[in-house]
Amino acid sequence: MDNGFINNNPTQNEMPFAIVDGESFTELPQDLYIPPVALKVFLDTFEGPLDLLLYLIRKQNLNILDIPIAEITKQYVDYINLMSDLVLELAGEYLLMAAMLAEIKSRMLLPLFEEIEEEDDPRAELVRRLLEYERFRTVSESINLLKRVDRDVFVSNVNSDNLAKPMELPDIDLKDLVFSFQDVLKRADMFSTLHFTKEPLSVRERMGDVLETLKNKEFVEFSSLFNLEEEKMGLVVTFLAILELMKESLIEIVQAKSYGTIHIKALLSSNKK
Amino acid sequence: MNKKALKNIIEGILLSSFEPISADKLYKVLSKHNQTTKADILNAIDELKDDYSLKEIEIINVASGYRIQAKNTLTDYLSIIFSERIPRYSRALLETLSIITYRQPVTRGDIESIRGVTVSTSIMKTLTDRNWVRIIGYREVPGKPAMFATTPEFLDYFGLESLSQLPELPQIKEPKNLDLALDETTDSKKTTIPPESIN
Amino acid sequence: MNKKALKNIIEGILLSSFEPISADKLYKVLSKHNQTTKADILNAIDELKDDYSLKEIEIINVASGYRIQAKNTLTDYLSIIFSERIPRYSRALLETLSIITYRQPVTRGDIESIRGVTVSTSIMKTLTDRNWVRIIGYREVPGKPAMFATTPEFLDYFGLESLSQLPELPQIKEPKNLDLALDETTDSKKTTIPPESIN
Repeated sequence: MDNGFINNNPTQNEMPFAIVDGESFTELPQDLYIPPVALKVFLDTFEGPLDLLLYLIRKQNLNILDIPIAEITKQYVDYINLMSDLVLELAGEYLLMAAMLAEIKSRMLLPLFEEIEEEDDPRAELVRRLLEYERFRTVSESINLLKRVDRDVFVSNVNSDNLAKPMELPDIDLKDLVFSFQDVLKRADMFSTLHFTKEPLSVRERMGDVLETLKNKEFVEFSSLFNLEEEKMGLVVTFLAILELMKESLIEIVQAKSYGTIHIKALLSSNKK
Repeated sequence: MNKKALKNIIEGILLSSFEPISADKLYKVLSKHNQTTKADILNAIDELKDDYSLKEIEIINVASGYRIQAKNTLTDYLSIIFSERIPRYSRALLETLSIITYRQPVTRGDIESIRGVTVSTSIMKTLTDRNWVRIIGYREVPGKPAMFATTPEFLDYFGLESLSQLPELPQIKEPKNLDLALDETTDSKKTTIPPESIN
Repeated sequence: MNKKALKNIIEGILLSSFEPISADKLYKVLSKHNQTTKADILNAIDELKDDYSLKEIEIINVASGYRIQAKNTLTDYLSIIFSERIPRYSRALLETLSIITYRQPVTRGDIESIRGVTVSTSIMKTLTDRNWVRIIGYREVPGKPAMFATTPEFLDYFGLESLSQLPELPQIKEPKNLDLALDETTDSKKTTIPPESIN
């Protein structure tokens, strides 16, 4: 548990973070150089900036209550820079931590006047968070080692499919019903601010209209499906209806050549015997 | 390996598996750590079969191997236990039913425009099959869509006398308030809350 | 109902149920069809426990009731046979689960502030889908965030009867001590950190 990583198999030795060209990397090299492929895997190994910081601190056997902030900040930032150089996508949390470290460092550079000595050590908050996080990280390792079903414990699993058990229907709680309606209303509210619910034209309805127009015809010109007298919203609904019909494979859209006329054909009518 | 120990191990393995396990597989697994033969294994299974003759479980032989299953005599008990973990209705079904309840009579189109998604035919079928929802007429618009409403059985199911006893919605923002509202509906029927949405 | 018959039925029910069953539930199920008491049921379970002492199975008590499981001695065999169903969980999931366990009820925000990273939706979904974690209410602050807590199924999964059986959360140094330590650091700073290293 020296580096705090959980191995799936507790008896196994430290797992390599990455294997590149047959060589396995089990720890951060001293010069911070890691082949890019490995670095990506390395980053994935950490559960966030607190985890990375704890790793850097524990790896060097530093006292968490007495972090040499300058040194740790340097290492952390080197690491972050390296990853940005490689254009790896860095979670914002890592950059936030870099900023926090820089701030602590700068505050510690201030000359020590009497008043300031009365203040909390600038590192206090960081130390508190690191210690708190470490508690849960440690306990999660213990939980991972607990005997659990299907890994260490096998529960009796006698088959009773042979029995003719009456098919029971699910129950509903009145509460669930009311909650469901509240969810519906909440969502409807969201839509109404976007002015969707006011729209009287239904895409579904228009899909029916379009199919009706296509009925018993070979091909219909795409543009003829639109009623230009309708408002813009009506045209959009027609368009959405056509897309939806396409998605449901009820129609076929054909364009003979680029920029040529688009034709639409109902797939149902052609299948009819 | 002694007979009794072998029998107990085989029993433990078979009891842990929902799927049948073949004698070959048992042999493969057991012979790794023990001195045993296939004949020993078959013997042990026969003995187990005998042991179970007075029990409520039995070992049967199916195409892919042996499995232990519950005897028919357990049907009554197990059906009670299994019925308590029947799959729950989907959120889509609950929402559909809630819209029909609070906005009845509604057409499928109404439900779709409120929920923003298509109402599946199987949901409507489930609701009508359970006799919670029925068609009470057809709207006088093109297509004559069916209008759905809840049934008296639906009210019975929830122990309500009328729709007006349903909790009024705007009041309920907190689960706490809902409990309160539900208590009011079920306990003191005199406090009838006329939901403005139902008319 | 005679003792032996009762014992066999209870055994059959426990073996066939995928979830643990409490004595109350057994009583509910059994008393529907038979003359029996809760004491009879508890007696029968004790006798079963005795019967199993020489077998490779055992009855254990977890949060939601009794269950029959294979003894540890079978783990080697069973983990080979069922290797494909061994679940694996990420560190992120286990850390999230630990925070919910020891700090319940917690919001996603609480979890995020301890872990220092966003809690992924897929982790919360896995935890709720597995029924280890559920929403038990909403905190009375802006946004009304959901509060999560663990379920009895979570304890069942780890073979525990109550949360108190979980490993203890490591103690953090008292804030007083922390201040002290930091004071010491401040005092000795000139010697421990050479000025040139701060730049």
